[in-house]
Amino acid sequence: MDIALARTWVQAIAAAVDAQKDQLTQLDSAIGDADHGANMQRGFVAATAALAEQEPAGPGDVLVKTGSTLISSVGGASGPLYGSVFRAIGKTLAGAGAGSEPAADARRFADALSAGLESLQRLGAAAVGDKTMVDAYVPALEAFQQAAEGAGDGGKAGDFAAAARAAAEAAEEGMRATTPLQARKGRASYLGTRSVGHQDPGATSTALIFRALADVTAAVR
Amino acid sequence: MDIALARTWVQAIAAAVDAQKDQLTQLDSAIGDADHGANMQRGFVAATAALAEQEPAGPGDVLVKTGSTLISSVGGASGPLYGSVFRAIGKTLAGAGAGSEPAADARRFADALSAGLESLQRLGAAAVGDKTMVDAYVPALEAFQQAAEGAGDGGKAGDFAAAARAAAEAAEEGMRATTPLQARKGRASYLGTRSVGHQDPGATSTALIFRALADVTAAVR
Amino acid sequence: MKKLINSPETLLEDALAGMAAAHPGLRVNAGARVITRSSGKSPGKVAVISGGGSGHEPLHGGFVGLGMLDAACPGEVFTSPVPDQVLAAARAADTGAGVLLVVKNYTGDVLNFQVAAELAEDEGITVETVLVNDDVAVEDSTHTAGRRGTGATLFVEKIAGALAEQGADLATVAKTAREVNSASRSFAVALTSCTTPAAGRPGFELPEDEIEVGVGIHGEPGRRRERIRPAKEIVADALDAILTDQPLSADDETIVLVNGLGGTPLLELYVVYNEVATALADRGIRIARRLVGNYVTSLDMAGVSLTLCRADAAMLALWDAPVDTPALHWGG
Amino acid sequence: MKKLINSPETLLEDALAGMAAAHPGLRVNAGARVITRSSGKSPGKVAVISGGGSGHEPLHGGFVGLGMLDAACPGEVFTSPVPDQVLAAARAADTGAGVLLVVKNYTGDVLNFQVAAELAEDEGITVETVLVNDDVAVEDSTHTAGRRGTGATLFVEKIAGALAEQGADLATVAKTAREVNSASRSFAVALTSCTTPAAGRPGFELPEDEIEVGVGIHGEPGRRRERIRPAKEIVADALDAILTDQPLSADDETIVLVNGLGGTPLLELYVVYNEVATALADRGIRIARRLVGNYVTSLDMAGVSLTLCRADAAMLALWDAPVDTPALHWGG
Ligand SMILES: Nc1ncnc2c1ncn2[C@@H]1O[C@H](COP(=O)(O)OP(=O)(O)O)[C@@H](O)[C@H]1O
Ligand SMILES: Nc1ncnc2c1ncn2[C@@H]1O[C@H](COP(=O)(O)OP(=O)(O)O)[C@@H](O)[C@H]1O
Ligand SMILES: [Mg+2]
Ligand SMILES: [Mg+2]
Ligand SMILES: [Mg+2]
Ligand SMILES: [Mg+2]
Repeated sequence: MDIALARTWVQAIAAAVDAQKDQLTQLDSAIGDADHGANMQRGFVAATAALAEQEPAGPGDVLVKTGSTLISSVGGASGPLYGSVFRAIGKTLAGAGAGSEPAADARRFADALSAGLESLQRLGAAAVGDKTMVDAYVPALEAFQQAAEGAGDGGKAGDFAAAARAAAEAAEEGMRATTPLQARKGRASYLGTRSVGHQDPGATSTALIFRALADVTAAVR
Repeated sequence: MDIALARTWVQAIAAAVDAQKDQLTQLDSAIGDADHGANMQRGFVAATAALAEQEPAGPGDVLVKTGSTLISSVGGASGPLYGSVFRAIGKTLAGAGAGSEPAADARRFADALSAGLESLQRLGAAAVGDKTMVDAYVPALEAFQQAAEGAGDGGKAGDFAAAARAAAEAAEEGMRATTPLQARKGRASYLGTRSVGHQDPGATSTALIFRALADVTAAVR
Repeated sequence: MKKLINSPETLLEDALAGMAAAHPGLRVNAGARVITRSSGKSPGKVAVISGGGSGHEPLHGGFVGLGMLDAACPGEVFTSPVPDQVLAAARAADTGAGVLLVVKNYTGDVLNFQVAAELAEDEGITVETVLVNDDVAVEDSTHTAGRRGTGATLFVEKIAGALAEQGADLATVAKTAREVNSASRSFAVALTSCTTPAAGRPGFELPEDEIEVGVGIHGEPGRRRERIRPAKEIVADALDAILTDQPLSADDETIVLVNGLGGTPLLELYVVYNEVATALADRGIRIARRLVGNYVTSLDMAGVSLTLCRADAAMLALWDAPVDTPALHWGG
Repeated sequence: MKKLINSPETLLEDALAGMAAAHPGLRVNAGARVITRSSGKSPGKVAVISGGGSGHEPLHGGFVGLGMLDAACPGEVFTSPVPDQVLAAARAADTGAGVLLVVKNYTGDVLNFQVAAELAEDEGITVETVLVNDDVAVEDSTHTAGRRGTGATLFVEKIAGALAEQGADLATVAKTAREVNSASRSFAVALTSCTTPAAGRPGFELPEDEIEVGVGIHGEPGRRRERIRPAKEIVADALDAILTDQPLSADDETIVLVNGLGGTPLLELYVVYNEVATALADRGIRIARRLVGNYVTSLDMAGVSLTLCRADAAMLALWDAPVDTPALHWGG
């Protein structure tokens, strides 16, 4: 991942959020407080604006800046959570693709995603099965790691686009798998058993973030 | 009209109001404040209760008591208006049917109804065409007077039941005729032209009062 | 219909019991349906009394207390009190200095208070009546019932109440009350109707994108129906209606009430107030004092009324005078 | 969706401008979205700060003023403020004596205030945080997000605010704030959902004869759906839920909040308070103080929340201490 790809990724997320804002809000309306679409929209509009202003040194910079902007513009649960995820990803990529350093390959990006999850769980303390963004993130990360190691599908090791595609599919599966779950974290947990039968908005936006990664890396190839 | 008839009349009004309470309220809901049914109900429940308590000296007493009770239990526009109508009717009948005095005949009752109108208009200042109870009352009074004089239908002068029947029919016609009118008095006047097309609740309860009179006098005959 | 009540029949009784329990400063005579100050009468003080149908809370009971009303007599929902109630309130509040009846201009209120005033006079209580008729949405004509009384009632009660508290005599209090009414104009819009417990359903149904313009405070439809527009435009039209009826000049100082009709969030009332403040500033009209909140409501109706009072220095001083009631409290 | 707004995007900005114009006692920093007292800082005083999503007005901005909050930071509707905002509030209010952050227990609020607290500490501002979690409708377990913060927030802000005003140090103010939270329990029912401007339609649809039981203040559905029943029965169940969680004895004195969720007429809140007062009297529990009104709302939601705080003499004295804010005003 180089600067251009990092930028394009954030822009692609922004576009996807813009297109699916209402769906995210309606999902949040069923088991939350009906602001997830607006929150994501506000955050990624701010993030793209912030990126347009500065000249980042590398993809790490782009993503750290994105994370910081999310933290300072979103509010809600998703703001600090996604904010720290992007900051952790960006920090792990620090140096890569900057100056004469080579861009981050799939393995390095897998480590970055892994640092993102650590940060997400450190803050939110959610595990798989709690019906949160973690339910989409964890399978996406695993699929990405596997593909990056060349273990999946017999594909060639380190194919970034293939890894991103596998991650997007896994994230979407994880997202759909939240529907039958009873929430144990976030607002949906207040509904008790009534949270069952609804897809989690945060898992949905996580899937959208991984799908955007797959899209932009596919376009690069 | 004697004591028994006066009592039966009030009870018949109470029964009719009870049956048509919701209709009166819905009419008032369209062009007023949705309380006419409740107001009439409260007033006539109180009036029958008050009559059950005292031993009135004659029909005049019964109707004065009814009027006073309406005033002190209804509130709203209809309370003082109907209250003073019944008080005026009762006062005009004073003495009639009490002790050895003969019961009021149709002519005397026509005078009483006329006093009722005077009182209604003195307080409310509404004329025919203003879309109020006056629109039902005036034709009813005229029909009653005409019948009492024997001028109507070639019927025999002084037939109380026939006069009451004619009055009820005229009241109902007057009531229906309020529909196309634009209100100039009462709450409906606030709607301007939008009051057109709705039947006036007060004209409706006035028609009901005259219909009750026709019913109880018909039963007596 | 869904309401937090036990039954439509017991609503008023239950609510009065709740008011009594909630406000130690109020004394509620449940039988007579009269609310007075629990501090009792102040010898020689003119009594300011108001009442009307219930469903407009905190009006009127919430305005009983030092510096405002001496007594309130709440009728059934949207039904004026009966004369006996008003008379009981006059008896409970009169100190011998006379009573001012603050009456909103509705046929029912006018008639019932008029009967009560005659009964009170018969008992030797001196009575003055001020009719509040501030709503410019209603055409004022000698052939009609005239304008409705709405938000200006609060201004009349506050300012007349303060004057009475200072020891003014009945004629003076009544005169000022009438001046406040004459100086005040209101206009309201509704986003929904309201549901009276007796009717059990809304007075009118509005499509998802329409509002009623020029409504009163009894759930009746307004003068016309319009599409919903930005708050700025709704406010501009309401102010036009008010200022056309009573032009104000740049030297005038005003008291402004942005009043929620019961079902509108405070957040939206602040948006409305912001537009009012901006629009008046543009016209060079000064807002000397203001209130933003739910004061003269119409049960659960969503909507807002604007009231402007052109206030002279004396009125402003009386507005600022201490008030200590459940719904208004400042100074002192 | 019909709302008296200009656009969902400008709602907060417009409302803050309206608050600033409406309340001379408040200073509103529109850029930073921070509300402080216009009287400025009191040297050496611990600052009490709160914030959270908007849509709960008068909470929190309406509680800024003498004897209560020093600053409030309102987020977007139902969205916690961002850390920058909280930090700006801390900077604006800190006198060097430290700040108490009053945070309602929602993941978003907790995380954003936590980040802000770290940033503030980095700047040398001493920070204590009290998490309000009073809603017994939510099961409290170590595996979940825990109980929601609702009506008790008002109690914490009032009592901690009074203590800070008297000059207590940060540790003492924080300790008392936590005690008030521990002593408080809430339960709410909704008759309708609410509509956020961003969503444009109600969070849930209720049939004409059903209510949501155990709701929060963000338009989310409750724990279960029931048929509407008389107020007496609804109150009995809510009190059962509260008193099962925190049994009270006959010696206990309580502060009671009967809080409208935004779309419920005051008349109904009095009916509810009457049932609460009667039911507690039957159990021998004394109501020492009470508030009835719309204080912690959920936009236009119709419904009510009950909050009981078991209050000792010290808490009652702090409750009675003077307060001068847009939404609460008494004493001094
Ligand atoms: N503790 C947590 N850990 C991980 N994700 C969480 C946690 N709490 C909430 N979330 C996610 O946040 C999403 C809601 O985000 P959003 O609606 O923007 O914030 P809020 O709940 O504050 O309104 C949920 O759908 C869920 O996926
Ligand atoms: N000035 C008036 N003269 C005669 N009848 C009137 C007048 N004003 C109102 N009414 C009658 O009263 C009826 C309404 O009565 P009601 O609903 O009980 O009182 P309110 O209007 O005070 O709620 C109207 O339908 C109308 O017929
Ligand atoms: Mg949300
Ligand atoms: Mg009526
Ligand atoms: Mg009425
Ligand atoms: Mg939120």
